[in-house]
Parts: sequence; C-alpha cells; structure tokens
Amino acid sequence: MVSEALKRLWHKLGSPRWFFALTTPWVTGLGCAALILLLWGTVWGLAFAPADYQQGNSFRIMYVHVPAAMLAQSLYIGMGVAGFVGLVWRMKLADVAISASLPLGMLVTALALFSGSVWGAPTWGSWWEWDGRTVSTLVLFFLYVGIFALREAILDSTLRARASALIAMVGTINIPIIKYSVEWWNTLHQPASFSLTEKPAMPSEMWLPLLVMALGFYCFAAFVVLLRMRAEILQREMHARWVMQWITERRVA
Amino acid sequence: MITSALRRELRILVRAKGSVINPLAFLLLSTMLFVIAAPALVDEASNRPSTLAAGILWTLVLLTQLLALDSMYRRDFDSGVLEQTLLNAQVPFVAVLIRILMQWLSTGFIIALCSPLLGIALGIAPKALLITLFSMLLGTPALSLLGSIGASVTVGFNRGGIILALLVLPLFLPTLIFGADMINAAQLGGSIMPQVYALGLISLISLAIAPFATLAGLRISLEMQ
Amino acid sequence: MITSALRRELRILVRAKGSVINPLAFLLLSTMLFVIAAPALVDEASNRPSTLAAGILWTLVLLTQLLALDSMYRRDFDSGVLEQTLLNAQVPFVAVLIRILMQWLSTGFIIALCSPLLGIALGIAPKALLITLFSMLLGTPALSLLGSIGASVTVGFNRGGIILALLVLPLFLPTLIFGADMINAAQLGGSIMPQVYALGLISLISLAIAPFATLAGLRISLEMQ
Amino acid sequence: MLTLNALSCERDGQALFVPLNLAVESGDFIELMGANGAGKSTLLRTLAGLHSQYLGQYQADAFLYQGHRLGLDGLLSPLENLAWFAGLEGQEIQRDALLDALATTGVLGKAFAPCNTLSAGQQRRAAMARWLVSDKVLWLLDEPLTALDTDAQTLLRSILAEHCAKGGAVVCATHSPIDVAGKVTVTLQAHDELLQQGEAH
Amino acid sequence: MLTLNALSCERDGQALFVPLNLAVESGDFIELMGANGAGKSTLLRTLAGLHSQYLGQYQADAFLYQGHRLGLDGLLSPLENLAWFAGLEGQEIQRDALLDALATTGVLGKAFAPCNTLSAGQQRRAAMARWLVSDKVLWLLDEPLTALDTDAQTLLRSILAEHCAKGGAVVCATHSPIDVAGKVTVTLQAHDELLQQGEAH
Ligand code: HEM
Ligand SMILES: Nc1ncnc2c1ncn2[C@@H]1O[C@H](COP(=O)(O)OP(=O)(O)OP(=O)(O)O)[C@@H](O)[C@H]1O
Ligand SMILES: Nc1ncnc2c1ncn2[C@@H]1O[C@H](COP(=O)(O)OP(=O)(O)OP(=O)(O)O)[C@@H](O)[C@H]1O
Ligand SMILES: [Mg+2]
Ligand SMILES: [Mg+2]
Repeated sequence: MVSEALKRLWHKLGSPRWFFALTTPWVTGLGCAALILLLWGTVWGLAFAPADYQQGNSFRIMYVHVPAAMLAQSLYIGMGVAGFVGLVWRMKLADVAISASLPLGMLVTALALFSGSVWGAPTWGSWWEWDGRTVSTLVLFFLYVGIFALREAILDSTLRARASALIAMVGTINIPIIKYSVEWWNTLHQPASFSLTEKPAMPSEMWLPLLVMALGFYCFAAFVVLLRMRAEILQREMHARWVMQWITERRVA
Repeated sequence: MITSALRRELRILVRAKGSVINPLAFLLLSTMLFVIAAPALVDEASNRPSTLAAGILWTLVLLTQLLALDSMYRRDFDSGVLEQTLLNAQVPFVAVLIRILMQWLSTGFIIALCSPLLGIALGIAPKALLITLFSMLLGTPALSLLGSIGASVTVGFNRGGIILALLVLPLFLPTLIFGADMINAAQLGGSIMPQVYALGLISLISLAIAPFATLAGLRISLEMQ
Repeated sequence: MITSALRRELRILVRAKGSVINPLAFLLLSTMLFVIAAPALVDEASNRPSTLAAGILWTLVLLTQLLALDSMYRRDFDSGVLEQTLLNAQVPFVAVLIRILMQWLSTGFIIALCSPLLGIALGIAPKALLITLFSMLLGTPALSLLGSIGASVTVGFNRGGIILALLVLPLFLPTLIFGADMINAAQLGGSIMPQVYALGLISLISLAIAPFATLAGLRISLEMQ
Repeated sequence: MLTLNALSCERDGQALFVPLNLAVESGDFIELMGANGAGKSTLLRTLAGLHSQYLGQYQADAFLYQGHRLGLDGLLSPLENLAWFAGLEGQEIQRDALLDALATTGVLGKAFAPCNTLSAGQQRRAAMARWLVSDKVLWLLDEPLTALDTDAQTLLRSILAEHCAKGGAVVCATHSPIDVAGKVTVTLQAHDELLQQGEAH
Repeated sequence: MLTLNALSCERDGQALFVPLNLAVESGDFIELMGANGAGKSTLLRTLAGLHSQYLGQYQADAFLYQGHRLGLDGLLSPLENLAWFAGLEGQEIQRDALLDALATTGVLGKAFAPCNTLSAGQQRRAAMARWLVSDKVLWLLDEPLTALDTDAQTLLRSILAEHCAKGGAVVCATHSPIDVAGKVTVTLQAHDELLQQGEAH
C-alpha cells in the first residue's frame, strides 16, 4: 500500500505539469519572502549593525559575500543531486532544475569572487590572494563554466540533459576531495595571517543580519530557480493542451 | 575477450608510434620552453631546494595528459569501432577499463619513468628524484581515469579539446596539489606518507567512478550521431 | 567571396561559442593551476618584480594557442569543406588568410585583451601590465600564422594534437623569448623598443610565409585521403 | 526474434514515423524502405540500443548491427579487425576461418593492408566478412549495398539469403530492392506525411 | 572539355588501372564503372587535382567535384552552406535562387536545420542543390546515387540529363547504371587483372 502510494507520488513528481500546478502558489510567497528578508537584512546590516573595530565599515561587504559564497556551493550540490535523479530515474524535471540553477550558480559564484576581491583590497591589501577558500571558489566557478560549455555544445535536449547530469554528478563527488585538498595545500604553504577558517568572534548584532541576509539569498535563489523552471516547463511543453489552457485562463483573468 | 582487446591495443600502439613518443616529446619540449622562458627558475634552484620545480613539473604533466586525452576515444568513435565495442563486447566495462589502462601505459606510465630526468632539468633536489617517480606512478592513474570521463562525454564534439580541458582540469586539481606536495616534502626532508595516502585514495576513488561514468558518457556520445 | 567567407566564419563562431570562450577559460585555468602548484612564485613576486611571471604567462599562452590550433582545420577537413574551398575559391590564398585571421581573433586577440588580468594573478608589476597587453598583441599573430602551417600539415592525422605540438613549438620559441623579454624589460624600467621591433618582424615574416605554406600543407593533407 | 510494439522513434521530441508493429521470426528477411529522412537509420539504431528516444516497446534477440560507420580500425588490417571483433564476442579465433571469410567477400588480397588504404567498396567487403564470422542470428543492416560493385551486390544477396535459410533473420534498410526469396517489405511512412493527409492524431 | 591521354593513376608507385584515353565533349555523360578498388575514386580525385601520382596527361576545364565527403559544414544549415559555396565561386548570392535549388532537391523543409541533423540522404540532397547553383560545366561525381531514395534517384537522373542537354558534361563513378540518353560507359580495368590475363606490360 505504502510503496504503491510512494510510487505514485514519485511518478507524479516527474510530471512537469504536476510540478507546475504545485508550485504556482509558492512563487509569490518565495518572492515576497526574498524581498522582505533582503531589504530587512540590507538595512539592518548596512545602517544599524555596529562597525567592526578593526575593519571599520568595509566588513559590511560580508553581508553580500558570505551568503553568496554559501549559495554558490549549495546550488552546485543541488545540481549534482538533480543530476543523480535525472540519470537514475530519467526524470525530465531534473534537467529543468539543472538548466534553471546553472546560470544563477555561475552568477552567484562570480558575485562571491567579486565581493571577496573587493573586500580583500582594504583588508589584505591586494585584490587576490591564493588561499584555500578563494581557490576552491574559483574551481567551483570553473566547474560551473564546464557544465555550461558542455550544455552549449550539445544540441539535442535529451542528450544535453544526460551529459550535464553525468558531469554535475561526477563534479559533486569530487567537490569534497577538491575542498579538502585545497585546504590542506593552504595550511601547508600559506602563513595563517589572513586565515578565514576561524570563525570570527562576532557580536550578535553583526551576525544576526548576516543570518537574515543568508535566508534572503536562499529564498531569492529558490524564487529565481522556480521561476526559471516554470518558464522552461512552459517552453518545453509549449504544444501540450494544459499549457494552452493555462495561457487562456491567464488571459481571461 | 581480454587478450584480443589487449592485442589490438598493442598493435595500434606499435603502428601509431606517435602515441607513446609524442606525449613524452611534448612534455620535454614544454619543460624546455619553461626553462628558456624563465631561466631565473633554475638559477634560484641551484642555491636552495626549489619548491617551484615540483609544481611546474606536475602542471606540465597535467597539460600533457590533457592533450593526449583528447584523442583517447576519437579514432574509435569516428570509425564506428566504439559503437561495435559497446554493442558486442561481452563485458563493456572491461573493454573500457582496458582502454583506460592502455592510455595510462602510453602516457602516465612513460611520463613517470622519465620524470626523474625532467626533475633534474627543473632543479629538483637529487634526493627527491625517486620520490618524484613514485608520486607520478601514484598520481597519473587518477589523471587517466578522471580524464577518461571527460573524453567520453566530449568525443562527439568537433571542438572537444577545450571543453574537455574545462571539464577535466578542475578534477585534476587534488592530484596536482598532493603530487607536487609529495615531491616538496621529500625535498625538505619531511614525511611523505600523508601525500601517499591522499594520492592513493584519489586514484582509488577515480577507479571506482571512472569506468561507469565513462560508459555512460560514451553511450551519450554515441546517441549524438 | 570575402564577405561570404567572413559571414560563414562568424556564423560558426556564434554557433560554436566555445571557440571564443574556451581558449580563454583554458588559459585562466592553467594559470590558476600554476599558481596553486607553485605558490612560491607569487610569494616571491610580492617582494620584487618577478621575471618568472612573464615567462610563465607567455608559455601558457603558447600552450593555449597550441590546443586551439589542433582543431583549426580539422572540422573542415573531415566534412570535405576544405577540399571544396581549395577547389572552388576564386583565390584560395584569401580563403586561408581569412581562416587564420578568424583563428587569431578568437584566440590570440581575446587572450591579449585579458592578459593584464592574468598578469595581475601571476604577479607582474602593475606598470608593466599595459606592455603585457601590447606584447601579446604584437606576438600572438605570429603564433596563429606559424601554427596554421603546422595545423595544415597534421590535419590528416588522427593523433595530430601532439605531432602538431612538436612541429610548432620550436617555431614559437622566438616569439616566446622576445615576448617575455619585453614584459621583463618593462618591469625593470628598461627600453622595450628592441623587443617591439623583433616581435613585429617575426609577425611580419610569418605573415609573408604562412599563407603559402599553409596552402601547400593543406594540399598535402588532402592527398592523404 | 524481434518484436516491435507500436514503436515510433523520436528526434527532438517529434515522432518520426507512423508507429510500427512487427514480429520478425527466424528465417525472415525484412526490407526496410522509406523516403530520405523517414527514420530508417534511426529505427535501426533504436533497435540496436543506440537511440533511446522512442515511443512504444520493442524486444530483440542478440543482434549484429552495421551502420554507416563500418567499425573497422583504419590502422589495422581487415584480418586484424576481424580477429579483434571475434575476440570481442568471446569467440575462439581461428585465423584460417577469418581468412576464409575475407576470401569469400573478395578482399583476401587486402587482408594485410591497413584498412584506411582500402577503397570504399573494399572496406564494405571487409565489414561484410565480419558478419560471416559472427554467430549472432539477427542482423540489423543500414544500406548494405552502398559502394558495392555488381559482383559484391550479388554476393551480398546470397549471403543474406543463406543467413535466412540457416534460421537467421535480417532487417535491412535499403533504397534499391534486394532480391531475397520470401522477403517482406516494410515501408516507413513519415509522420508529417500522415499529417498532411489530414489524418492528424 | 576534358581529355585524358594514356592516364593511369598510381598508389604507392603501382599503377592502378590500364591507361585510359578519353575525350569528353560538351553534352557527354560518362559513366565510370569498375570493380571495387579499380581506381574510380582515385581517378576522379586526380582529375580534380587532389591526387598527383599518375602517369600520362590530362587536361580539364573548370569543374565541380563531389567526392565521398560532401563538403557541407555540419554546424551550418543547407541554405547557409549553399550561400557560402556560391560566394566562394564569386557568384552573386540570391537567397531565392538558393531556396529554389533546395526545393528542387526536396530539402526545403530542412533548409534552416544544421546539416549534422540531416539524414544521410538529406545531406546528399543538400549537396546536390549545390550543383544546381554552380556554373561549372564539367561535373566530376563519385557515386552520387549513394543514400538517395527512389524519388531522389529519378531526380538525380533528370538533373544530370538536363545538365548534359544544356551543354555540360558529367563524369560519374557508379556501380548501378544511370539511365541518361547517349551515355558512354567507361570501365576501369584493374592493372593486376590485366597481369593475371598474361598481358603484362
Ligand atoms: C576573492 C576572494 C574571496 C573568496 C573567493 C572567498 C570565498 C569564501 C567562501 C567560499 C566562504 C565560505 C562560505 C560558507 O561558509 O559556505 C567565505 C566565507 C567568509 N569569507 Fe570569504 N572569500 C574571499 C575573500 C574574503 C575576504 C577578503 C574576507 C575578509 C577579510 C572574507 C571574509 C569571509 C568571512 C568572514 C567568511 C565567513 C566565515 C565563516 O562563517 O566561516 N572573504 N569566503
Ligand atoms: N589512401 C590510400 N592509400 C593507399 N592505397 C589506397 C588508398 N586509397 C585507396 N587505395 C587503393 O587504391 C586502389 C583504388 O582505390 P579507389 O578508392 O580509387 O577505388 P574505387 O574504384 O573507387 O573503388 P570503390 O568502388 O570501392 O569505391 C584500391 O586498391 C585501394 O586499395
Ligand atoms: N543527429 C540528429 N539530430 C536531429 N535530427 C536528426 C539527426 N539525425 C537525423 N535526424 C532527423 O531524423 C529524421 C530521420 O533520420 P534518419 O537518418 O533516421 O532517416 P533515414 O530514413 O535513415 O534517411 P536516409 O534514407 O536519408 O538515410 C530526419 O528527418 C533527420 O532530419
Ligand atoms: Mg539512413
Ligand atoms: Mg570509390
């Protein structure tokens, strides 16, 4: 009984139409949450949080940098999971998810790199330092670019889906290895003068806004990915009857 | 099946002698370029053990491997041998494994054998030359294995070469780091065991993933026709 | 004829976007690998102007160019477009020249534009960054031109990639030396005019030789079928 | 040996031809015809498991597939290619049997020359020799007449007829009819033709 | 238009076929036959200037050569390929004329799809469209019937007949006879056959 129900649910999950219907109410919710959290976090972080006693106001870049860096990794892992699901169960939705998160992931990684460099200029005295985290973020960026290039190169949509699922999966397996090795390398060679590994002892007025910002980033990402997935579904199922219906209903409303 | 596949690979190796000699020649040439373009490198090395040399050597090995990977499945793909292999082999898994093994023998293995020589050219401390060889033997299998995955997915493209690089070089990073580190540890007289474990682990994990992923990649490429 | 050939090249460039983005990505990646494998490089650079960095940058540009060269004529050769071009073009010379120009635009030119960035990563002195760009603009045409000769001769081989490297890298050597030297001279505050003349001369001589030699090479490759 | 159940191949999500039902038994010779682009090659690749976008079901016995790419290694001679192929299938390799097969298809004279120095027809003949040493019963062939001269065309016919007589089965895409006794011609009807005739689904 | 004077092609220093004398005039249709490996493809490549090992002389007018490799860029559509080809020859490009040519050969429906997504026969048809827009008088064709369906085969015949009727000339290697009025069949006799018959040179 239970397994039957699970099977049916699983089958349903694979249906773009069902996904589309299910997520319709989420879009506005996520969008609003993202907007509110980001606004709240920004105002709090930029205007009300106390300045750092060492770095002054430049530390406020943290409110962009840290959430961006976290999101960059999460999105890649999400792609890996989607890749696994797509390869094993041949679920079309998985590829929709990959194609929806890929550009956002690249952008967010670029943002983490950029904000990090901008932050590095006043704190490290240089735009770029070769350190464990900077390198693993850079490698993450290249992993994204690799999948992007691969997708560009394959015309057929089914094959594109399978190839990028495979590569996303292999990349995800390797992410821990890469991270571990890069950190090892850093500890051996770099003086720990600017080590990021220690959690800075921040007062709560400083990290609470960070938490809000991080939540905001994640909501924003969920919102964008969802929106892009829905757009992609509409495009892929352009000729299906339910899409026509949906469009006419919206016209009427 | 294994003997006849091995026999074929050996024959091709003998006919296309280039496949053994060329990667080596490329490595020698690019090492030479380096030494010419950056003579300061060797100058400094003559004074104290150079931690640069190990990194440069390993990077060049990576790039050489990359160049060789591009043609790993291309010939078989274009001629239809690949599709026949996957369709008719009793165990396609074994066929792929043999291919990877031969690729390693004709690149990584040969490179490893010659690495002490290159180490000398780049100014690696004499006592670390044997460890250089050892680090290559331990690390290059991972390059062939992980590279095979990238090669299998890109073999259907005309412009595969550089997409392959993008896919594969990030995966090569850990090998590079531990490989270079092992040589440096030997130069500085420290323990090399952590690096040995790390390299071995990476090669083992690659061995576990690569044949399956390669098979999947080849199947995808064959559908592209 | 020129407009229609240019239009075709542009279309292919747009369809196979990889051909512009990928060499650049490869260059960035291999630079990163270098710095990771040899962090001492940048450490030392931060103390005094690094004469190593210029050499390494130019060597990496050479290797990138090499990777891109392999596919320069391959697609056209395999599809038979090459044979039709040589048979039907009003002036085959011009057709080849256009091909080389586009190859340069999609590799050397783009690389040149991004070279200051790489210079920063490798620790080239800020005052020499503009000269870095300039040396790339002056030197990379020679790479495309000379490389085209090698690519034309090896396009008929399956394992062209590495033979190509062997043929072409020695030809690249003068460009490498003068290019790296020019940056170093700028870093040390010396005159760069001798290197400018030398690089310009090399590119001009290559321009005079390459199209004819490429045509001859392509004819030979076409006979191999 | 081979059954197709409302099978229709897809490219980019579009069905190519009107769904096909077919049951191939031992001894059958199926001639697959249809206009250029009807989907013959795609159908054969699907049956060989090299194309996974399709509607309907099929089920196939152990098969031999011969597509446009011959599967001969250009650096190896026909004999070496044959030996490798036999080994791949796990057969015992008998050099004389292989040479016999090459003699039958008329490329004994080139048995030791690298395949990329063979003419188009000679390469086809070398590939045909492979069918003779294979023990697969179902043959899936894509335009096997290509590049064959008149002698070789006759030879091909007799090889196919003999294979069917021995209890094998052949599915063969072709544009010029192949005279084999008892053949069944299946014509693929392109899906858009059907739509044009107003019989929209 | 084309004259062959005791021409015999060589491979690895071995003459392939008995030297050939031939004078092709405007309106001629030459059907080039011969066993697999007789040297048809090599002869055509020689005439096109793509093979330089031969004995004897030949002289040819401006020609169009169509070998086994079609000369279509896989990334470009048939229309774009045609436009490029016309530009290469220095012709004024008229998009409508190109589309007309594609319509004649029956690939108008694929005029805008990348060539590597066309079926074997569709690619051949696209290549045929190129002959129609070319202004070369002498056509050198290597097995043009390959992969064409029955419609396209008929079309090919009529295109060739029309070209000859308009004062062109065609030399065409083929294994199945092409019915064009007034055709001349030249059969290449392999050199080693000759040797076997004891008429050593
Ligand atoms: C381009 C340069 C930089 C890159 C690529 C980078 C990358 C990263 C990454 C990947 C994280 C981890 C996010 C997570 O927890 O998942 C991180 C966190 C962080 N980074 Fe950066 N970073 C850069 C520069 C900087 C600079 C210059 C500073 C300030 C001195 C800085 C301060 C921080 C802080 C405070 C955290 C949070 C640490 C924690 O919570 O564990 N970063 N960065
Ligand atoms: N690249 C090559 N190198 C050496 N010999 C070759 C090469 N290509 C063909 N040959 C040999 O030259 C001879 C003639 O080949 P060619 O391709 O011209 O024959 P053909 O008449 O076109 O045959 P087919 O009907 O099979 O197409 C053959 O015996 C072949 O083995
Ligand atoms: N790689 C591809 N990607 C997308 N579409 C393709 C691809 N290959 C073929 N097609 C399309 O699929 C259809 C069927 O092609 P297929 O090669 O199966 O035809 P066919 O019946 O074998 O034709 P022919 O007689 O010309 O060989 C064609 O319309 C073609 O345009
Ligand atoms: Mg077909
Ligand atoms: Mg021929």
